[in-house]
Amino acid sequence: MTGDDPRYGAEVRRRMATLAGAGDLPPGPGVVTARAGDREQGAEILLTGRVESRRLADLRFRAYGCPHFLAAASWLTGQLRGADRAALEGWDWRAAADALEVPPAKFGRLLTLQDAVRGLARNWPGAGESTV
Amino acid sequence: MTGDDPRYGAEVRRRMATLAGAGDLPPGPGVVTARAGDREQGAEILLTGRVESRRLADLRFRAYGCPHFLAAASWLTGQLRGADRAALEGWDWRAAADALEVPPAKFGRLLTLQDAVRGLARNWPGAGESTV
Amino acid sequence: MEDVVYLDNAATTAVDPRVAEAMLECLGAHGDYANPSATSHAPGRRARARVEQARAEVAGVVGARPEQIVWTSGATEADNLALLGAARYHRPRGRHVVTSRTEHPAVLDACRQLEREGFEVTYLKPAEDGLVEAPQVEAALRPDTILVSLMHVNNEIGVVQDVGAVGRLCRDRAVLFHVDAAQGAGKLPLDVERDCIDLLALTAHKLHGPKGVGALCVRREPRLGLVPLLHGGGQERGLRSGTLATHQVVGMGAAFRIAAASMAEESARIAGLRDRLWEGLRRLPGTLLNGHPMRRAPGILSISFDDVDGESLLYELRGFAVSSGSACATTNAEPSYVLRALGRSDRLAQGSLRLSLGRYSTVGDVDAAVAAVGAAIARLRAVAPPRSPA
Amino acid sequence: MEDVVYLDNAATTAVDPRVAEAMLECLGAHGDYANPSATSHAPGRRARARVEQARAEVAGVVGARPEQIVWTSGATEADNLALLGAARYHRPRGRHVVTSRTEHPAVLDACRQLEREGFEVTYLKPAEDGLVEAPQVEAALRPDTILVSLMHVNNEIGVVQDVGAVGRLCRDRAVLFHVDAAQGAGKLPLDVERDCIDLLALTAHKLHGPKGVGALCVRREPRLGLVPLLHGGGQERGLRSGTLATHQVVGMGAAFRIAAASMAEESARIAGLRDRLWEGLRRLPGTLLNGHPMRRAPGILSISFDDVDGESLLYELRGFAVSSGSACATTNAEPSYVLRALGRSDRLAQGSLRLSLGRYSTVGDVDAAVAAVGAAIARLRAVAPPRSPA
Ligand SMILES: Cc1ncc(COP(=O)(O)O)c(C=O)c1O
Ligand SMILES: Cc1ncc(COP(=O)(O)O)c(C=O)c1O
Repeated sequence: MTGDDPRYGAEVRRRMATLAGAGDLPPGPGVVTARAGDREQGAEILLTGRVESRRLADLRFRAYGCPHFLAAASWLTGQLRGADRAALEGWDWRAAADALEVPPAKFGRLLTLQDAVRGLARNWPGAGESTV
Repeated sequence: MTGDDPRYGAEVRRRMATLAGAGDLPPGPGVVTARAGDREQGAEILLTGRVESRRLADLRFRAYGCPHFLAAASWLTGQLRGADRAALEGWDWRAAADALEVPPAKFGRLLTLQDAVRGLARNWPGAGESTV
Repeated sequence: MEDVVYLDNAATTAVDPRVAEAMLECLGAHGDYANPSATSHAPGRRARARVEQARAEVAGVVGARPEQIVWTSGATEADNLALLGAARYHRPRGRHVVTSRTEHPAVLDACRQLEREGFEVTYLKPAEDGLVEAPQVEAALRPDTILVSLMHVNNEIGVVQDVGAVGRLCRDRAVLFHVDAAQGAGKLPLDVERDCIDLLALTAHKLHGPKGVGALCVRREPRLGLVPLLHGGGQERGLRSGTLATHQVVGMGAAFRIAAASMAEESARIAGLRDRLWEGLRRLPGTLLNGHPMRRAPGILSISFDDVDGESLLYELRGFAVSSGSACATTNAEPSYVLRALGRSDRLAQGSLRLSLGRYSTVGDVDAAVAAVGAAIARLRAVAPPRSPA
Repeated sequence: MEDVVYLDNAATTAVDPRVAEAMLECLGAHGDYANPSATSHAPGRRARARVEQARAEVAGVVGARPEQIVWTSGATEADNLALLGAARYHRPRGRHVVTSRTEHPAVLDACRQLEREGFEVTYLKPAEDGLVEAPQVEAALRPDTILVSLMHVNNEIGVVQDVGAVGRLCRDRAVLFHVDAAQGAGKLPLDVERDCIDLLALTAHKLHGPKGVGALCVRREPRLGLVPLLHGGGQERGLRSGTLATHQVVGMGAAFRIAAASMAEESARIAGLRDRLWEGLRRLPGTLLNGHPMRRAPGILSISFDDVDGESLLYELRGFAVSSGSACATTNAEPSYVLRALGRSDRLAQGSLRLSLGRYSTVGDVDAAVAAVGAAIARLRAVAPPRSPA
């Protein structure tokens, strides 16, 4: 019954089952957030990460949107754990499109995801200082 | 199966079952014939009667046409047995129309029947002489 | 389908076993499968008798005489035959047609075709409750108006138009009146005489009859001229050529007969289920009923949920067969034009759900749906970002 | 129907039990009854999958791709969609259409409608054997000819036209070619690619499928423009709106699949029965075969009897379901226009019989028919007046 909907691939169904990574982290040292999208346009995301030793030790999402978008956000939290700021800056939505078999009509929503990821990099703790 | 055809009433079906009166009589004294109609037009009839004591002692038909026409011819042979010449001259197709529940579209064929009956009267033995 | 709770009876319904049985009697080699036009032999006459019995059954439900019924392949064809057929025939009298924005695509797209043919169509905007009232129709009439088309029960939101009032108005003004009764006939009382309906589109499959058969009920006195859509064998008094599908027509007859016999009772039961559904759902925050709260058909409930993505909501409800709009529109992702016409925002329209009940719907189905919708909405809202940036 | 021998398979056929079973699976509450357009839920997707499987089954039988199949309510609608749809669309290119005098009324009456719309139609007269050959079509083509319509198997006399030859001619001349294959598809090989057929009308009920469903097979490459007859939900790529009748479409798919699998075998068996029938009947004096003696479909035999009234002959044969002409014409008493076009006199046409065989016809049926026709003719001739006045 649930497995026959050709619109949603296996990864979307797996992700939607638990929405692993949903939620947020209490504010505190090393905690960084980024927001992107617009609910009125159909997709909005809030990412919250905790940076330890210049890497994402934890990442959570909250999202509004279609199953592909929610699933991609969930998938992302697993993918980016351990990533450093440069990885976030270079993150590309195409990886999510492939992993989640997102139809082209919805690529725009993945750009919203990418905006949020790059927003995390921008808001990276100490990003204002030059800490190379 | 055969009784459900609304186009043919009970009397038509009864008559068609046996076609009582079909055939003709060997030529001989008192035998009179009349023919009417045209096969190309869809109805043709040949009546043969034997006159005894100025009455039709026997009457047979041969006919080509639809079931209503054949049945009416058969019915006629029963009706006119015992009739005198005057009865034949005054015979009216409407009697057959009623008895056989003939649809109006086929009234023309009954006129053919009437022609034949009146033909019998015309050809009545000794009709040339005035034998009143 | 045991694994899915079916709540999409406005899209189509399961065929009643009694209907299926009557249909089966017209299929196999020992049934009445002959061509009902072949009345020169006994099997053909038996098929014809069945067709005529079905005609009387359907006519009876809408207060018509059997000879007013023209069999079609469904309400889409009946609507097209009514609109295109009547407008093309009566074109010399005028080229103006009046309808509403919330009609079914079978009416709206036929009207667009009429526009391509040089007609002018006024599309009335219903009030926020989905209703189009007679004075609004009256205001739209012009000297060259030849036809008004208004649906009986709306397929998306279930509101019931006062077709009798509009019918009487049209009769007074000598304007033809067509009613699309695909969703309402057999469920609510309808009478072509009393309601002054000249043309009435019917379908079997919303009433536990088969898909692919319907009828147009056509006024006969005085005779109403129509240009046919299909030309050929001259069946249905020349108005609709094509071999009559005995089993389909017989199925429609049985469905209408059964529906009429139990109409009051069944409507009350289904309206009770619908009310239970609404009572359960209205408690959820941000829930809005679409359409007039009272003037509604028993089986259809349309709700908009604020702040929930419609596609994700449907995904969460995948154990239920429900619709986010008219069945005919589910393949495109456009927000429902019906809900938009009622003034709902795109996002509200997109986050809307139609749950529609039928003969086989149960209290258990309703309670399961209330629970599932509640859980889905709670889950989706819980995962959404807070409204004001944290 | 045990009491009547059914020999009217050209009018319609009994549904094969395997077909009925497949249909039943789409009707009841535990079947795939959902709306195939409701693909947002699982039951709808199951119905859609069934529809698409049927599409592939039907397409396969005529050498087409599934996406070429547009479901309709039968061949009457398919013929109308082909002729009216193509002619209206391609009107700017020309207004001349070519067809034959012995086409089915679905084609002829659609052509008359085109004439009312300003088209000019050439009705070719077939030879005495019922055939229209390619050179005759070629001679009728004009620079403004946009469409040729020729039937595959004639429904009254069973002759088979060489549609491939005409198709290749039309393709060469860039004229659209429509074939009404209601009587031949699934019984004789037909291939839209090989035979250069742009539009092909099909129906299920001549092939032991259900009445009320058919298809138009439409060339897609290059895309062939058509103006739809029915406007609405936009089903069938906008070419044919209306809720798809899953059980009907599935029945047609099954009927075509079954027919294709046994085509050679079944055609041979049925042709054998037909030959046995003809061998039995030709011995009767004054018996004439209608149509070409070799180029014929397996199941149809049309005979004229000299000097026998057709209505009385049918009456005598009331234990048999046979036809004196096309099923669509049995309600009127006019002599068959097809037989008239072949040069038969009114009286011969009127005294003609069509006996048509199908999957369930037996040697016993044939022998009973031979005996009964012989007896009927003998009886009627015996009672007729002698030819020359006695
Ligand atoms: C109001 C209304 N009109 C017309 C139709 C079309 O009817 P059908 O599915 O019989 O073509 C439908 C349903 O699809 C409907 O709900
Ligand atoms: C040659 C031919 N074309 C068209 C039709 C019409 O098909 P349908 O009965 O499916 O409308 C028929 C049969 O009635 C036919 O024999």
